[in-house]
Amino acid sequence: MAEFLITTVGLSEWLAWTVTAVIAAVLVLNVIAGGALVFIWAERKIAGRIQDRLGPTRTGGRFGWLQSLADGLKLLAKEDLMPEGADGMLFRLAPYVSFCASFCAFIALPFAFDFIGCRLNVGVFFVVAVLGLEVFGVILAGYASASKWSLFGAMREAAQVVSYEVPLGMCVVVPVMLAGSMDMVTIAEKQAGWFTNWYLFHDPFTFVIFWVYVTCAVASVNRAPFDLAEAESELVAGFHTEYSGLRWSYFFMAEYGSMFLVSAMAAVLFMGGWNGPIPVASLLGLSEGTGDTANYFVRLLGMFNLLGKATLGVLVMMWVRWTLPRLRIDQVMTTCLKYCTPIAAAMFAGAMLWQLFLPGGLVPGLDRPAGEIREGWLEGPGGRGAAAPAASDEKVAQVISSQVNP
Amino acid sequence: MRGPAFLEKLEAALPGAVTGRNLEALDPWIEVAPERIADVSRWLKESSEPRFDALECVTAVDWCEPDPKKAAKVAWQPRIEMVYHLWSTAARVSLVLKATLPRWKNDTPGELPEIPSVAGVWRTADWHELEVFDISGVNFIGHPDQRRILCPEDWEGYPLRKDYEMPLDYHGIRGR
Amino acid sequence: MAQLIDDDPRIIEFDVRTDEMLVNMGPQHPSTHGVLRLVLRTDGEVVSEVEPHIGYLHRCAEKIGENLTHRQWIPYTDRMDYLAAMNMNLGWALAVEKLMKYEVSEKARHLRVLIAELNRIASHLVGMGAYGLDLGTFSPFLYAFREREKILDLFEEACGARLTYSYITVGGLTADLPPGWLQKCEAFLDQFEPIIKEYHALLTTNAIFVKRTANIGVMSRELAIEYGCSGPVLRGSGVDQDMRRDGEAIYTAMYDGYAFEVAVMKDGHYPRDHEYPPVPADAVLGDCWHRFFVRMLEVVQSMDLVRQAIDRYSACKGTIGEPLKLTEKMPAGDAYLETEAPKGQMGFYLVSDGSAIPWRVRARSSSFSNLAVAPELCRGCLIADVPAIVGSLDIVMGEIDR
Amino acid sequence: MMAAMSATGLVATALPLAAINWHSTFFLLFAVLACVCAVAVVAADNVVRMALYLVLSLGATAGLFFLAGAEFVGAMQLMIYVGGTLVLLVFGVMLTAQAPFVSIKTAPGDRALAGIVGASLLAVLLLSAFSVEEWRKPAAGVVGEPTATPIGMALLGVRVDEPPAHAPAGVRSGYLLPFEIVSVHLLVVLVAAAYLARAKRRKTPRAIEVAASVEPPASVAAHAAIGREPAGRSGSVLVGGPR
Amino acid sequence: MISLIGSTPLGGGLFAMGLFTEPVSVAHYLVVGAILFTAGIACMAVKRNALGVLMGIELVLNGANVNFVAFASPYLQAEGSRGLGLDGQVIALFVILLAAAEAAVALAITLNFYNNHATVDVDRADDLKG
Repeated sequence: MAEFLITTVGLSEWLAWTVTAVIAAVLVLNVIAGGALVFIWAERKIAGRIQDRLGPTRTGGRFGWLQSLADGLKLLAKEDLMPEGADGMLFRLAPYVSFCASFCAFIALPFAFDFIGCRLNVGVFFVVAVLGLEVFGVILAGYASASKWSLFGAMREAAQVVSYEVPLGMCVVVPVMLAGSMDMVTIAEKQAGWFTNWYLFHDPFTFVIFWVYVTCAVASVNRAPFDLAEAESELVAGFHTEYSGLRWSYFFMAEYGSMFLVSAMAAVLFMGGWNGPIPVASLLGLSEGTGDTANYFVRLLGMFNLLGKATLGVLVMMWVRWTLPRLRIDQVMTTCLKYCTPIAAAMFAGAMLWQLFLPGGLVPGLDRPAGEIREGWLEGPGGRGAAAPAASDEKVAQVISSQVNP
Repeated sequence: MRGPAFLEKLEAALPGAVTGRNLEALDPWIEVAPERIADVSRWLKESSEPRFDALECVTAVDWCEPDPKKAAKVAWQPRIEMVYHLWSTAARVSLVLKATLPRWKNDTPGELPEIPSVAGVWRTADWHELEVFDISGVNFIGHPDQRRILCPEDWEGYPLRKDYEMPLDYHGIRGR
Repeated sequence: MAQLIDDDPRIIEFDVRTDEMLVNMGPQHPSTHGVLRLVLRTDGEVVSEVEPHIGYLHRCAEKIGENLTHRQWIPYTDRMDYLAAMNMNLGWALAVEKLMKYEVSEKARHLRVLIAELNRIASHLVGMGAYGLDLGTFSPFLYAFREREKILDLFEEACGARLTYSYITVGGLTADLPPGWLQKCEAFLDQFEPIIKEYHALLTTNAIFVKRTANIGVMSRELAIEYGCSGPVLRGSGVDQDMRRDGEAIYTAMYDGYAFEVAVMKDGHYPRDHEYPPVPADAVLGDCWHRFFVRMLEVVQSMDLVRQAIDRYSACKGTIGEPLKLTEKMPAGDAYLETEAPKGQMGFYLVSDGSAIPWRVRARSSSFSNLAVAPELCRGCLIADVPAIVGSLDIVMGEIDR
Repeated sequence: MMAAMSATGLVATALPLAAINWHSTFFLLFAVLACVCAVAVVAADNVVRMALYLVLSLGATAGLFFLAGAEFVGAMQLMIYVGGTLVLLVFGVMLTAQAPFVSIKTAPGDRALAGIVGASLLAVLLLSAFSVEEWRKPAAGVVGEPTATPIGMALLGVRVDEPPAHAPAGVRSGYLLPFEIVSVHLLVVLVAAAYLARAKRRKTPRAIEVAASVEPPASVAAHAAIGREPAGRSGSVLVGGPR
Repeated sequence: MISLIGSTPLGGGLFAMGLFTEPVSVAHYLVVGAILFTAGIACMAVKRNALGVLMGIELVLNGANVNFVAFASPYLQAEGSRGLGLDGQVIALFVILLAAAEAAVALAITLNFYNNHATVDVDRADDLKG
């Protein structure tokens, strides 16, 4: 984008980079903070509609647009309580630990081809790793609250998240294997074109593992029916029983942030990221070489595409939450260890074999070879990670052939 | 086996346990000597025909007139009457047992009258007897864990006694 | 004894040295249905002992009853099981009528059946919805309340109140139905009938719901009788007992000519079970699922009874008659009567010395006995099972503490 | 985050923005965080706080790895070290989290002794850190290629990276053998940890007590076989003749 | 933010030293590694809590890792030097894996010790003393 600003708009270089950075920062911040507000409002409206009522209607004119803002103001005004026996420092720190973990993972999340905070060539790995850190905030909150209910919540969360990281990791590895890269941009670009190119429809194994991923993702962000850590009918409010006001809202933002994040991950890994079900851009003739403005437009389009998919994921999570009862902790663990993990492992092996023996897919014409559409984009403009994957793929092949046939 | 024959069986099995009867009342009842109540209950539950496997209700009725003027006119003696409502799920018939206790043990106000607990016979009697102890003031001998159940642990007096007076003050809360 | 310890699945073995911990569930807790306090002794997630503490809602109703005339006490019965106040009114009114050997008019009798069964539906809807809430699903609760509101609307039109009705009273009812009420009631039943399928889809047959309730808190029929359980809790354990059929003459006479089958599993089948979802494979008679299912069946059963009552009521000519005077004297003596309230057998015991004011009033509440069994059921379960078990007993604290 | 930082830089017009080396700035940030938290681990007495400081220190170190271009190692550090190891540790802490064990105080004498030893060790290490001329030269800032693929290939025994300048010619072995050794090692450790942590099963006294109390009274069993027959209108057993 | 840092005496000093403006060198990383290592050693020496000792070990390994990564990073090398190349990173990787394994075993031992002695105070682990 910086190049676009420099060459087309004609800004000086440092200003162009700064503007790019600001836009990226605003994007990331908006998704997690503004997004949380929107999602909270949406959750209330959706819950309301699902439950045959209206949800918020008055605040901010029609539809209760400003309900979450009003709630936020109320939370700001609320007294910050801390239990007497609490470990003050840890109690205060815990919400921020949770929030930061959820927030940091957004750095590596691509919104469109180069709309990304920091393109890492281990992007997927990074996001999964950082998301796993959220559990620390919860454990600390549970421990520091000096409340038995909170401690129960923290222990459940620890057990649950640590266990679900295993199948989640396996699910994530499948698209990584298919794309041959852990770079999320590369993974998404390899699925460009029609929706038949999505890894979701790559082969039966990926289709199954997508649903395993959905299950594990819902569990790892603690949403119903896996919201054991805050199970309100058992543990009062679980790990955040003792929290109020702004600190409590940080947990909330972290939850919605992670929800969005895992949904966006699902979109990037299995549903083509910013590449739509229909390649609108290439149908319009806006492909590589039609100029920077066109490129920029295509990327904006892609960003909305990804946001749309991720939002859809979040909405599905809400739908599930307002429909299903909660599992019991032993059932949650059983689901993970007895169902998700073996299924994920089997599907992983299956996808691997499929890739080995049927690399072209069952119907060769339907499944266009990856990267054919916008080959040039993989090399992309600037940035030290950007040029690498394609280049190193080539080199790897070269080295292997040289070593295998000396 | 129903009717007077049932009563005869009971008297034959536990001679001397039945001290009175009223078969013409709305709910016909038999009166049992208080100290035999547990034995009678056990027999009714385990050996009688039909068996009374369910205890529905335990009640204590305080017969006492605190107003001395009215007390002179009443025909009955001051006493505590224990009432047990039994039920047979198989035969679907009921039985009412009554037992008469003095209002205070040895007529010393403050000392609770005593009756054997039937919690060992029907487990539901556990809570019902606790309630009677709590609000009517009857001591159940052999009850596994006798404590206040409805009133606070440190409540004084037995509210369903007719001569009960609400305390003036409970932990700084005005009573009357 | 040693054999018992080794074989009992409720004995938990620990790998790590752990300490037991006492946790207070309630009196302020989202799933204790009012102000119930459960003291849990837990080891991690495993509950080894539960001790209910009651009395937070004690309002001395029995003492108050010794100072009011029989009809004046009717509003206090409203506040016992406030979710089924009509049935409470009915229980007391019938107990007094039994003592006075009074018989209400035919029309009043059918109206009583109509109202009481309608309130049974309302009560079971709350029990069902709140049970979903206990298991962490919110929507069925609101679906249940939506329908209950319609019943409350009907009640409001009939007697002016939405919760504490005091409608059924000694000697009849306070007022006859307003014109057009029956049509509204029938319209409600017609639109309510298909909704029950929705409840079955959301709860009864939901895989997670079944996982959470089947084989949890299993109560044998012997245990249920031993603890004096009643109502759906007793029938959920397979005991075929319903006071509407098995009770005393004065109560069962009310249902004379009504056709209904007691909702209990006989020989592995519920009555008309082809119309309902099948019993899940892992459900055991006497577990939470069966208690819940019996309630669902009774909703349908009550709808049937309401329909029958509407027919009979509208066939009756004349008025429902006047209730007794407030100061009508009762004969000396005592009377005990149990009626089948939605939560179980509600017994009223009444001792009279010949005046209009009872000498002693005793309310034997079903929830009181039903809750007493909770410690037995919760032994060795997980924390999450405690709300599931207590919720399946469907208790109302107003009735327990009185 | 990086982007956000540069955004704040926009308003900082007082300094020549161009002069700032962002890489060094972030290095400083993470380095200070890592060191301060490491020292805090030593200083803290409460074991939960120690765990928290350790998390922060390890996390900041992961940041340093990212800055050094070792993205894969950094992500690995986050995932395994911070995520895995410390959750394990927190489990340990929680299992033993009773008042007497959470903070076992260190004697002040020990602390002073450790301080002296530590300071001298630090002095030696720092001295050696600055001893080699080549290490002190500012980095040339050559952007290396991403290392995830080469590492992956190397673990499979195929080296695709350039050999180091001073490496003997012809030595281009991969890490297949160490990789296998580590895998087997991890497996052994997994089994061993499971075995060690699995103490002899014991029943709590409470459980035995509970077991004793759940024995049903004899009377209950006796009633298992009550026959059922439909009865008519019920009433008192004392009314009516024998049936 | 930078201006704020620059205006404080410390920040100004750091600025003067070129910490904000000069590229970092391997030595910078070595200093961090040294501090982590020392802190770890001190932690192992000082703590009586077995879990504290475990944390010390983690710190020591981590300090070593920083050095490996620094020597391996092409980015940090001065003009003309190539450092360890991939070797450093791979060794760091192995260290991380082994540290995880070691933590699991050590934790298991600690738990076992706790089960038998009801304490995690390592000073009380003297069963082998003659």
